[in-house]
Parts: sequence; structure tokens; C-alpha cells
Amino acid sequence: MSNTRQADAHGRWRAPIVFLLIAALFMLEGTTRNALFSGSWNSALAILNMGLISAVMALGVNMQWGYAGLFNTGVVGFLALGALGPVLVSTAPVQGAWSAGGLRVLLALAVGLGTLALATQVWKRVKAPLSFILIPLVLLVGCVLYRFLFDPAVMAIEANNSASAGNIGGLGLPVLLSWPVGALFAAAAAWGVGKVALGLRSDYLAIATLGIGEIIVAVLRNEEWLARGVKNMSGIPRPVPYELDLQNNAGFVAKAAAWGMDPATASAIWVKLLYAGLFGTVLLGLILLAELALKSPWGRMMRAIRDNETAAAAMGKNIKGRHLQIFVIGSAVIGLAGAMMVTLDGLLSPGGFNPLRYTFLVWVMVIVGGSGNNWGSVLGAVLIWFLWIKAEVWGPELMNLVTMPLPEGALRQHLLDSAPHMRFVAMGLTLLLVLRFAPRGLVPEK
Amino acid sequence: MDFLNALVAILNFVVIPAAAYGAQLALGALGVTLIYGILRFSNFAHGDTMAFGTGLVILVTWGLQALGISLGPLPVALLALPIGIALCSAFVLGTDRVVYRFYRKKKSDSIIMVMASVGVMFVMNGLTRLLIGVDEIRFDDGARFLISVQDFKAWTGLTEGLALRLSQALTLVVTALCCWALFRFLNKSRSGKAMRAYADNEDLALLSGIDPERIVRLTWIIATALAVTAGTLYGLDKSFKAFNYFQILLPIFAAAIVGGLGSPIGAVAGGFIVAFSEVAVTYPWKKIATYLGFQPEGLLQLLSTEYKFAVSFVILIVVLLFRPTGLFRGKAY
Amino acid sequence: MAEPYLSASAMRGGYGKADILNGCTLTVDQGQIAVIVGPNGAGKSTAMKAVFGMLNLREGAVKLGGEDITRLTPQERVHKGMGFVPQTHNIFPTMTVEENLEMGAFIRTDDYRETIEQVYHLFPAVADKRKQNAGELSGGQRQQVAVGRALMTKPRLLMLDEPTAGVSPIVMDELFDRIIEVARTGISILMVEQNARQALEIADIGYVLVQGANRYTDSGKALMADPEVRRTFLGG
Amino acid sequence: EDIKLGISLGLTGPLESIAPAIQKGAELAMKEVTDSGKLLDGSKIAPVAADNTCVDAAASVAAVERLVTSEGVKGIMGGMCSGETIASLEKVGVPNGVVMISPSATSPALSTIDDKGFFFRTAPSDARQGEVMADIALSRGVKSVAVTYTNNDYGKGLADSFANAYKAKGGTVTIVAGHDDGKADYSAEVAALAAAGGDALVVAGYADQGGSGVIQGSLDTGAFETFVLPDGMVNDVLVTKFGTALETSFGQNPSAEGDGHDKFAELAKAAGFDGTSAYSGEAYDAAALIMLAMQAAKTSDPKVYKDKVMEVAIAPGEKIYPGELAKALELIAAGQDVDYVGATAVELVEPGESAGVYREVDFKGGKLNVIGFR
Amino acid sequence: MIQVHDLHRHFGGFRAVDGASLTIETGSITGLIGPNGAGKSTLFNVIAGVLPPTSGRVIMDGEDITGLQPHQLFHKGLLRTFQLAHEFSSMTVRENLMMVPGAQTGEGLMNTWFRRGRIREEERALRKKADEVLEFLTITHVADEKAGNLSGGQKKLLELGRTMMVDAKIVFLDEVGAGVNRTLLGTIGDAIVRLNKERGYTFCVIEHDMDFIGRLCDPVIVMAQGKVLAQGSASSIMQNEAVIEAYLGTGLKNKVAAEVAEEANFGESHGAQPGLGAEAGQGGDGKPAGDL
Ligand SMILES: Nc1ncnc2c1ncn2[C@@H]1O[C@H](COP(=O)(O)OP(=O)(O)OP(=O)(O)O)[C@@H](O)[C@H]1O
Ligand SMILES: Nc1ncnc2c1ncn2[C@@H]1O[C@H](COP(=O)(O)OP(=O)(O)OP(=O)(O)O)[C@@H](O)[C@H]1O
Ligand SMILES: [Mg+2]
Ligand SMILES: [Mg+2]
Repeated sequence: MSNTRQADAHGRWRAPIVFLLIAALFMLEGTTRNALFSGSWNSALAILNMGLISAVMALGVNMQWGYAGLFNTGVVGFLALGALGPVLVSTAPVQGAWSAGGLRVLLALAVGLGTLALATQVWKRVKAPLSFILIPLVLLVGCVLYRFLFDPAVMAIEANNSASAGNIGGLGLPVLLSWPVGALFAAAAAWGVGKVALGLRSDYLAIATLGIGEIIVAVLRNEEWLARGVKNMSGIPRPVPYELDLQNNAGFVAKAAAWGMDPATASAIWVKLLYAGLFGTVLLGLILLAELALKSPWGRMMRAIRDNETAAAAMGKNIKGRHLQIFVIGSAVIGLAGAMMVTLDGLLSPGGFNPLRYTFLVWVMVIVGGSGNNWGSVLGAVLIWFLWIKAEVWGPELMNLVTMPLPEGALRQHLLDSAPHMRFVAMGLTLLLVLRFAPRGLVPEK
Repeated sequence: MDFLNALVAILNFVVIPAAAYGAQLALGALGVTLIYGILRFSNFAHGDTMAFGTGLVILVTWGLQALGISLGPLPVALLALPIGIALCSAFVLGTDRVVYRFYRKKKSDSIIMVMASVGVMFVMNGLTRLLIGVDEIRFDDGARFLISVQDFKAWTGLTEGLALRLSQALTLVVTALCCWALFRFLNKSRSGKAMRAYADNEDLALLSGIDPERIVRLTWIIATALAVTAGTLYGLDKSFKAFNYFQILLPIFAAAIVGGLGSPIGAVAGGFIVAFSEVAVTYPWKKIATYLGFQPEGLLQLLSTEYKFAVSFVILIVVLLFRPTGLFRGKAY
Repeated sequence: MAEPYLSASAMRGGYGKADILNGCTLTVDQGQIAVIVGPNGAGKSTAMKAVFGMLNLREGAVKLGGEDITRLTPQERVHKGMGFVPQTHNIFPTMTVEENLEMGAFIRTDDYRETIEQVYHLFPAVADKRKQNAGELSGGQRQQVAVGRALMTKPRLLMLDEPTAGVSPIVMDELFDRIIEVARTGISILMVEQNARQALEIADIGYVLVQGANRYTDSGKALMADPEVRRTFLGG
Repeated sequence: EDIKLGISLGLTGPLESIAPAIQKGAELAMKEVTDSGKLLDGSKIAPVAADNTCVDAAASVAAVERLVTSEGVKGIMGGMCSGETIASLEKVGVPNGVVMISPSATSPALSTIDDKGFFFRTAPSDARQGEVMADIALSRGVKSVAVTYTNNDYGKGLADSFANAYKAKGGTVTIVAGHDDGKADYSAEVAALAAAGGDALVVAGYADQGGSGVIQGSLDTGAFETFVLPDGMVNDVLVTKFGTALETSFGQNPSAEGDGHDKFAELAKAAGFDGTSAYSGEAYDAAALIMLAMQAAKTSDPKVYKDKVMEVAIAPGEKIYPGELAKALELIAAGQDVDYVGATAVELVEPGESAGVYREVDFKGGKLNVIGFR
Repeated sequence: MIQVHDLHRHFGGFRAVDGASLTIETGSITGLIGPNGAGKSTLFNVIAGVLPPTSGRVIMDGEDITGLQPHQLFHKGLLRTFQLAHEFSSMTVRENLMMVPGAQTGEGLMNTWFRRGRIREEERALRKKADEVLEFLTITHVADEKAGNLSGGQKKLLELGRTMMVDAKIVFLDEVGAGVNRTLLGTIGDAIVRLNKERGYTFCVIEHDMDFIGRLCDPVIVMAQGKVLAQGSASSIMQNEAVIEAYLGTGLKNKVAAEVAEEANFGESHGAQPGLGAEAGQGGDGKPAGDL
């Protein structure tokens, strides 16, 4: 607490300085070739693009944690739901999938949800001894009915051309349209989750959301009819041209030549720039909205709620309502990031949705950047992503450095062989160093 | 109707494995809960502390084996355990000195400590792999089974067999001992009470003449001892593989929280709940039903095993809904 | 006159850049009761913290029994025989009342059971709750536990920051009574009070602190008699 | 000329324990070629490894991006897992025109992907192996099985194709249950499999991952004694781990009819790693194919040599086994045809993936014994 | 008017509030006193919706408000302060006040994007109001300090200040006086009277300072062991034997007198020092202060 005044003094310059630092890192990555940087704009832009998406994720987490103190560790789940958006909206329809069982699946899902709704109603309306019989009964009947409808429909869909499809397929709509849909998926799930779990305090909410994230990912991995499960869904359409088309485009090749670049490099860079433009626009739009909200009474109310719920409730603030609101919005933003991510990857690979990478790394981004501060979390996201990727190179380099003075021999060989694992050490060390020198984040909340 | 066979089948496939796994989780959760309760943050590096410590134990074990030492039926690793704990504690105290102490002095938010522990996790993660590699390592010597399936069948003449591994029995016994000792320590001993006092109100603990750094050291040492013990038992029972120790972190946290963070009994209960829900909910009851005289058509499996982790989390969430701070009323900072 | 048992002289310091204490001086003799009064935010609690070493002083020195303890940590000061009840956060909420009291006796090596009984005798309300967590007590009961904890230390200098805030009149009487008794045994008492008139009544020396500096220093009686002091600081 | 070849593997992450042997396999081939001094008039091959984490598509793309645009590799031995391979192929390999040959990505999606001729794989096709495995099992009188698979595209695909083939041929599948690699405990899986029952347990997983965890659990609890093991499981790790406990178990993995596999194992042993580890041989073959194609195209330009990969891999021509790369280079330089067989009996079929000959093995006497070929 | 009917609140087996029934008349300043642990704060918490009652009902102006959420009660005009100050510690003191009024335009998320002008105006008005309150409480100089950094008494003042930010119907004050300088408490008392007279606020005040209670409150309700022990005017309460025994005690005066008889030091000034209670009685609004 005692250093607040000091922080204020530097406060206004923190964000620009960090921004410049990051910009410099990217410049180096783009231009210089040495042991640490690759000197390739392609590489720099590739990192930047995913960095921008990470920034959107971080923004979503920051809304939940930084504004309202909601400890959501189910990031990966909401991300995965958002990622479902492009698959269901924009991939090509699968021949025969809907007729095989699409409607029956929808019906089954409706029955499932209806059962849950009915059970909650019973729980609310019916008094104790009777409800103990009724609820299991409702659940049992609902479950049987659900399985009765669901299982054969799913079998039919999955049997439909199972090697290369086996899912219900998409609608073939433009992929940009799927981004808000992805956000909507995540928001809908967040609403349900929030209704149930938001009463929990800090770490308990954390584990509940962690579980929910795991559940969502488990569903995505195992429900093949939905998006092919672990068999991966590739070929998701792009909002930008394909490199090869550009390379075959005479006009483009001529322009590239004018810039003194070979067509392959030029096309790759151009495509990445287009992506960066798209992602950047989304990000800036979100930041603008978030900043406006945060700097007004709404933001003040959120901080008050985060600070002291009991007092805020006594001052007339509807804690549950506000928590739900921000939880849904934050999750929607995370879902949006998920949709953007699969669009960039061109691939939905649920096997890769692991909490370390998509939940905790995002948390690291937010905290290192400065929770509660939009710019902080965004800059933190880009920086941490950069480090995460570069640790792949820096780790082994670090090992080279360490083993330099060692004599040739088994030990040195063992260490050199283990060099890839220095990735973690390098990442850990940078994280610790950043936290050490900016314990409240790079751009702390004022 | 073959009640005995049904019982044995359940014991063999559900109760014994789940109990052993639950005990391993419980030991891990005890450490997590202790650090949470006293140092007030969720230590993400706990899984890797287990891995690192176990790595050390394995190295020592190899050394002892090379010297020709053997404990008869018991694994030599038990002998190596104290040494491993000592070495690992030294390392962990080192991390406290260079990492956590800084934030403690600054009274940083606990989330900062959590993130620092993520950093430590990464570092330990790498170091463990440098130390002992990524391969699967088996280091249990001594007897493998207390009761083996073949023996059991021969004794009883039942069609179902029952196996009890030494490592499982060992795990259960050690967990019970650790839990009891920790409980006694926290509630009865002067140091234990001082630890709780420190957890409750750091400044006031200072005013009572309690040395906070000593408390912190003690906490780390106990938590590390628990972690290394858990890791070693787990490694003896299954096998050692650095990556798995990171994966076990999630169920450990789940266990600690469902029981109530900061509550030792809660951690133990939580461990068993998580383990049993994983095993029991996905268990197909067909065989049991058959023994009991029914002829079910399907497998009678509630959910497929791919969802086992999800199931344990569903149970956890349901528990939390009815008991928002865990079964044994943990803390929520 | 010999050097007072506690002398904190010309203390200057604060939390951030601005000083809260501006040359505040406090002394207490063996067996004396010293009372600090003053408006809210005057720096009374800050002065207490400074004396106890919980605040870095920019200037000034703290001496206890003739020994300079300015550089000692709070914990070392506890071992030198100082006891302190802070104004807020002065109990261990998830420990039972009894354990709270035991923690007060943490540095004692003798048998403290008798002292516990004395405290229970003093505060019968908390005696009934000895097995209950202190965090579940009412405001006034907490305050009683807090004071009880400090008494358990058997200090030679007892520092109390508003011990009677939120305490019912009957208990407050008991408390002041006990404080006098304690002082009799040669223990020095330094306390901050907003129930200033009752406190000054029993005070050997009173300090009126305003903006981190001594405004008036006199015997309790004399301060009570000063109409200016009464009007501005003691509520008429 | 100094030619750089990329190796993109999940050196960290869930499959980190099998990655080193794969990397070594590829490097072994590269070293062999470099030492021979026969590639493109004495070119040297320098391997550059990148860590693609196996599960994180973005990280994989970044790593491969680095290999291509910064290191300037002329070809890549990788990726490792299917999802990550698809991403890096679509986003880096194809746009930049770099050949990628994966030793281990087995997803059917990669068969149909629009790779513009830049992608090949030496890994066997799951569909084919499923058939073979079903035949072997039935021929040994195993009439009902429980199936467990590692929950990724490889395991799932293989399990599906096996189950379908097995059922079509008259066998009974009692349960098909997935297991996740790197998990703490497999009691639940073992319990479920045991309850479902069967003459044998098919384990479509990895030998040093969850696969062996499930086997261990099954053996300990007496749930199963016989295991049917596909390529991911058939290797010496399993033998050292379980020894005689696998007396009745059997399996198959793709291997040359002849001594390719054993030769490679010897070479590997001499180089100090385990050549029987999963996909190590495939990696050797993938790297060898890249270099032989270069030789055949007389250039290291991937856009040119990509068209030669199939040519060197299939008959007609002189059969080439591990350790004979120098000979192959000479033959190609002399304008003669070669048929690369390598460690895993590479037989590429359109669109550039291994058709696979399988050898049937069992584990009698605590050893891995070859029974025959299919 | 608030009516509490046979209210119970138990913690496990312990009956913190054990069948309390009482009425707070509209327009009154009702005092609530009682020994530590009598159940006063618990009663407040139940009325204010923080704790659900074990049984019993709370009626406000004829409407059953039992079990309503705190924020709903706030919008019905029921405000309360906390015994242990509940400030928003990482917000500035001024923000602590400005966040209080409900129905701010700027609290709607959409409005923050589309109705900036209106928000700006409202904020200006709010800020002015907050500054007035700060001025009144003599804490203007810490307006931009984080509330967590306030002194104990200042937090108490802030607690009170929040209730002054909106027009309330009824305000529950839980020991606003504890830790507050007595001179300032006098001013606060004046303000309470003024709010009561001029704006028609109803107050219910828990306080252990009998001067304060005596000066302000009519009627005074005494609680002990979760039940209402006595009720009446301040003066009658202070003479009530049961209340004296349970709560007030026989007064410090006698004891000090006894002490000073032995102690020469104290002896001299004793004569000059009248009883504290008498003093207070005169300082207040002239009511006899009873035995204290
Ligand atoms: N959460 C709780 N659990 C158990 N007992 C409680 C809890 N909260 C309060 N109590 C008990 O209820 C009784 C009444 O407490 P309450 O806070 O209402 O007293 P009070 O009248 O406000 O006292 P004070 O004047 O000291 O503030 C006390 O004996 C207290 O120990
Ligand atoms: N932790 C802190 N950080 C910054 N400023 C503080 C802190 N604690 C107190 N202050 C400021 O120091 C000043 C003096 O505070 P202190 O607590 O000493 O007052 P006090 O005299 O004890 O008042 P009270 O009678 O209200 O308890 C106040 O203006 C307060 O705002
Ligand atoms: Mg104070
Ligand atoms: Mg109270």
C-alpha cells in the first residue's frame, strides 16, 4: 500500500513504455538474426497475430477478475465453445448428416435441457420429503428419454462418412459471421454456469469453473458428432486470401517484385497483415468499450463490489446480477477469442485444449500485465505470448550458455540433450523476473 | 446369485484402487491445503515439487541400491525418502527465499503469489526433467503384492480375484499416519498453534512474539515432506514420470477444495471423494448385476470413462453448491 | 527525575511520502498510566505503531528502560516486555477464544493457566465462549478477547489502542478498574482512548495529539480541567 | 552446400518421452548422409530441431514458421501430432512451399488435406492396421475383446477401424473406452474394461504412456492376461517393463519383410538410443526420403524435389534398408531406380502416405518375437 | 415503521436473537442498547437482510420484508452502517461516497457507451454532494486517500457518511460512535437530530455511549441475551434496576472514589471532579442521566 503514490507518479508513462518495449521486441524479431531473434517478419507477425488473440482472451479474463474479482479458471472451456462457432457456422455442410439424425439430436438436447429445467423447478417449488422422490424421478425419466433419442441419432451421424466427416457439419456461412456466434455460445454457457456457481467464493469458484472448463472440453473431445472430437476438424474457411492464390495472382506477384520481395514471403506477410488488421480492429473496439465502461459509475460500482461485497450489497448494489452480467460478458469475449483462434489456425483440435496453455497462461498474462487495467492485460498478453514462443529458442540457448564452461562428457551431453526442457525454465525465469520488478503488473491499476 | 464374487469384484476394481489413489491425492492435497491455509495462496508448483522430490528420492534410491542395500519386502525408496525430503526442502526453502519472501514482505495480493508459483512451477518442471529426464522410471523393488490375484483365487476358490499391492497398503497406512500427525501437530503443539495464528492474523502473530519466518519455513518443510512422500508413494504404486506429476495437480486441487481449503481432514476426505467418483461413476455394473442374478443387456455404465474427470468435477460442483466452502468449511480469502 | 521507562522522543514518520507524525513525544514511567487523546486521524494509532516498531521512523528515538530500541523489530520488542493491542484486527478469528489467549502467552515459558483464569474472571462474557472461534464473537466481546490476549503476555509496558471501543459501560468500568490494578503492579500503561474523560480520570499523564504533534501534555486531571481541551477534544 | 532440415516434434508436452527417440532417428539418417558425402556433390545436412509441444497449434505454427522463414530449412521431418501438423502444414508448409514428412501423424484428415503435394507421411494408415489387427486376433481364436484407445486421433481412428473390421469378421467388441495419456490414474478405465470383459484387451495407445498404465492395472487386478497390441505399443520398452507377464499377448507393427527393422535397431543402439521406440524408425525413413528425393531431383529446392519423394519410395528399384543410404545416393546419382524400404517398410501410396506391411509379433519368453508378415 | 415479530436467529445451538419483538416508530430516534453479545448487531443484520432469520418476521410500513436481499432493502429506503467498518478499501474516500446512490444512469452498461453526457452531469452533482458530506465529517483532507488507509475513527465517519448520500427512510446505525472523537460525536448527534427533524429520517441507533443515547434517543430499547429486556424513555431506562445490573453497572465513579481514598495522588483532585454522568447530563439536552 505504501507504494501507491510512487506508482501514480510513474503511472501515466507505464503503458507507453511497455508498449514501446514490446514494439522493440517485435522489431528485433522481424529484423535481426542472432541466437535470440529469428530476423523474419513472417515469424514476428505470426507471433503478433496469436498475441492479439491472446490479448482478447486476457481482456475477457481481466473483465471478470480485474473488474469484479471473479476467479474464472474455466477459460479453456469458454474458449473451446467459442471455437465451436466457426465449425458450426462456416464449415461446409456434411452431406446427409442432418437427415441422418440432426433433428433428433436437437430434440434430444431440448429434452435434456427441459429435464434439468423441470428438476430445478421441482427443487424450488416442491417441499422437502416429496422433492427427494420427485427430483430423481424427473432426472431418471428425462435421462432415459434423452439417451433413447440421443444415442441412435448420434450413431447415425457418426456413421455417416466417418473417416472424413462423421459430424453434423456447418452451415457454410462466412467465417466472420461465426465470431459473434462463438461469443454467443460462450455467453450462453456462462449464463448457465453463472446462475449455478457464482455464489461461490474466490478459490471455490475457481475450482468449480476449472471443472466446468474440463467438462466442456471433455464434451468437445468425445462428442464426435458435434465437431469430430479428437479426430480434429480442419479446413475451416478463412476471411483472408490463401497464400498460394496470391502467389498465382500476377498482379500480386508484380507488386511483391516492386517491393523487392519474393512472392512466397510477400504473400505470407500480406496474409498475416490482413489477419493482424482484423484482430487489431476487434481488440481496439473491445478496449474502447471496456475503457468507457470502466471509467464510469459502472466501473466504480464494479470495483466497489470487488472490494467489499457485503458493503456493496448494503449500498443497494445487486451483487449477483452484476456478477452474472460481467461473467457473461467476459466469457463472451473469451469465446470471441476462441472463434478468432480457430479461424487463424484453420483447425479445431480439441485434444490441444489443455488448461495450462489456455487458462493459466492467460491468467499469467493478465496478472503480469496488471489486473484491473485493460491496457495492462492486453500488453501483458502480447508480451507473455512473445516470451512463451521465444522460450522455445531461448531455453536451449540458455543451456548452451550454461554448459559452455563444462568439459565434454556425459554430463554435458545429458544437459545438451535435455535442452528443450529449458523452455520451461526460461519461461519460468522470465515470469519470475517480470513479477519481481513489476509486482503489481507492468501497467498497474490506478 | 453370487454375492461374494460381486463383492470381491467391487473391492478389487473399485474400492482398493480408488482408496489407494484417493490416499495419494489426499497426501498431495494436504500439502496444498497447508500452504493455502498458512501462506494464503494456491501453490501451483506443488505437483512439480512432488516430481522434483521424487526425482531426488529415485537418485538416492539408485545410490543405495548400488551399495547393495535392501529392505527385504519393503522398497528401498522408503529409506531414501528422508534424504529426498531433506534435499527437496532445501530447494523449496531456497525458492521461498528468492521468490515468495519478497511478495510476503510487500503484502502482495495472493494472486501475485499464485502467479509466482506458476513461475516456480515452470522452473521446477524444467529442472526435474534435466535432473532425471522425461522417461518413465520404475524404482520399486521389494515385494509387489500382499495378495495377488492368483493366490487369492487359489485360497478362496472364487472366480473373481483380488489383488492388494504392497504399495497400495503402504500408501493407505502412510496417509493415515501423516493425517493424524498433522492434525495433532496443528491443534495441539505450540508450533502448530503458532502456525494457525500466523495464518489468521499475521500482524497480531508478530505482536504475540511469533517469529513469522520460522513459521513460514516450518510450513514449507512440512508441505514439502508431504509432497515428496505423496510423490514417492505415487511413483512406487504407478511409476515415475515427470509429466504425470503436473497432471495430478488438478485432481489434487479439486480434492483440497472440495474438502474445504485449509482444512486437513477436508483434504483427505476430498482426495477420496475425487478418487471414488472417478472410479465408481464410470464403472459398468453389468458384471455385478450378472453375479447378483440379473441379465442386463447393456453395460449399465452411467457415463463412459472419457468423462471420468468431468464426472469428478460435477460431483465437486454439486458438493460446493450445497456447501459453498467445502465439506469441512475451509477458508476463503 | 530518572529517565522514564518508555521514552519515545520527537518521532517523525508516516506511511508514504507525507509524514503523519510530526515530532511527537511520549513518555511513560514505571507503573504510570499514560493516555493519548485527540481527534480522529490525528496520528494516535500511528504513534502507537511507531513506538512498537511497526512503522519506520524518519527521525526520533524510542527508548525502553534506558535502552535504545529504535531499530528493533516488533517481535524483538515483545521479548523486551512490550505488549500491544491494536485498534483493529486484534484477534485471531478462526482460533478459539482460549487459543487466542494462549497465543498471548506465546513467549511465556511459565505456567499461564492462572492468568487465563484471571482474564476469564475479568471478562465473564468471553469465559462462556472459550471454545468458540473468536471471529464469531460480537464486537464488544472481541475487544475483550483482544485486551485479554495482551494481558496474557504479562508485559512490562502495555499499549492499548482504544481498548474500550464498543465495550458496554459495565465492562468498561471493569476494564479501567483492572488497568489501574495492573498499573499498581508496576506495569506501565500507554493507551489511546476516545472515552477520554473516563480515561483521563485515571491517567497519570495525558497527551493531546493533533496532526501528529503534541498539543497539550499534562496530568489527566489538569487536562480535564482545561475548558479549551474539554471543548475541542473531549466533547464538552 | 550446407542444407538445413527441420525436425518439428513435441519435445515438451504430453508425448515428450517418445519425442527424443524420434528426433534421434531422423538425425541418424541425416548424419549417415552427411558422413557419406554423396548427397548433391558432398552437401552437408544440418538438423534444426523445433519444439511444437504437440498440443498447441499456435505454438507449433510459430516454431515451424521459425524453421522455415528464419532458419531457411529445405524440408521438415514432422510434425508429430495430427492437429498441430495440419495447422503448421496449412499455415507454413504449403504457403512457403516446404516439404513436410511426418513420422507419426495418422489422422485420416491428412489424407484429404489440400497439401499441394508438399506433405507425406511414413506413418501407417490406421484403417489398414485395423483390418490386419482384426485378422490376427481372430486367427488366434480371440473371439471377444475390450478395446481401449489413447484419446487422440490416432487412437480413436485405430480403435474405430479395428472395431468395425473385427465386428464385420464376426468378433465381439464388449466396450470401446478411451484413456487419456499422462493421467495420474487408470483405475477407472481398468475397472470399466474389466467389467465389460472379453478374451483379450486391445490397447491402441503408446507403450510409454497411458497404454502401459492400463496394461499394468489390468495385470495387477487380474482383469486381462492377453493383450492385442498395435504399432504404438509394440516395442522393447513394453518388454522390459512387463517381461514374462505378456506371455499370451501379441500384436503387429509395420515393418519390412526382411531385416529393416532389426537393422535400424542395431544402428540406433550403436548411436545410443532405442530404435524400437514408437515412430523412431518412421522418423529415420522420413528424413531419408527427403534426402533421397533431393538427390533424385538434383536440388535441395523443396518445390522441385517434392515430386521425387514418391518415386524413390516405391518399386521398381533396388531395395534400400537402413544404413544403406550411401548406396542409395550413389545409385540415384548413377541414374538408377531405388525402392526405399527403410526401417518400417515404407511403401507410399497416393496421396503420399504409407501403405504398410505389418509383421506379427508375440511376447513369449519375455522377448519380442516376430511370427510372420501380413 | 419497522415491526419485528418474535424474531429468532440461532447459530448452531446458540440463540443470538431469541424471540425479540419490538417496534421502531416512524420519525423516532430509537436507541438500542444492551451488553456485549446481547444480539443487537445480529438483530440489525437480520433486519437488513444480511442474515436470514431462523424464524419470525420483519414488517416495514405494513409490508413483510423478511428475507429480502440487502440491495432490495436499500432501494426501499433502509440503510445501515456496520459495526466493524466496511469501507471499500481500494477506492478513494470520495468514490466510497459517490458509489452509494442507486439508480445512477452510469451504472447501466449500455449507458456508459451511449449516454456519456448525462452521466457527466450526474457525476458532477454527485461529487458536489460527496464533498459536502466530507466537509461535514471533517475529513475533506483525505478525500483522495484510499479508504483503506484511513484511521479507525475516520472509517467510522465514512461509514456514517454513506448514509448521508441518499434520501433514506430509515437508517440503522451500529455503534457509529465507537472510536469517534467525542467532540465530533456531538456534532454527529446534532446532524442525526437535524436529519430526523428536517428530513424525517427514522433512526435506530446502537451505542454504548450513554451520553449519546441519553441525549438523542427516545425511546430506548434494551436487549439482553437475545431478548428485549426493557423499553422506555432514556431516563427511565437508566434507572431500571435490571438494566443497571445487566448493562450499565454501578459506575466508574464509585470505584474511582474508593481507589482515591487510598491513593494520595488521586485524592486531591477528586473533590474538584464531579461525576462523569452528571457532567454528561448537563452537556446534553438536560435530561437527567441517571446513575452514571
Ligand atoms: N457467526 C456467528 N456464529 C456463532 N455465534 C455468533 C455469530 N455471530 C454472533 N454470534 C454470537 O451471537 C451473540 C450476539 O452477537 P451480536 O454481534 O449480535 O452482539 P451485540 O449485541 O451486537 O454485541 P456488541 O455490543 O458487543 O456489538 C454473541 O454472543 C456472539 O458470540
Ligand atoms: N496504512 C496507512 N497508509 C496511509 N495512510 C494512513 C495509513 N493508516 C493511517 N493513515 C493516515 O494517517 C493519519 C493518522 O492515522 P491514525 O490511524 O494514526 O489516526 P488516529 O489518531 O489513530 O485516529 P482514530 O482516532 O480515528 O483512530 C490519518 O489521516 C490516516 O488517513
Ligand atoms: Mg486510531
Ligand atoms: Mg454489535
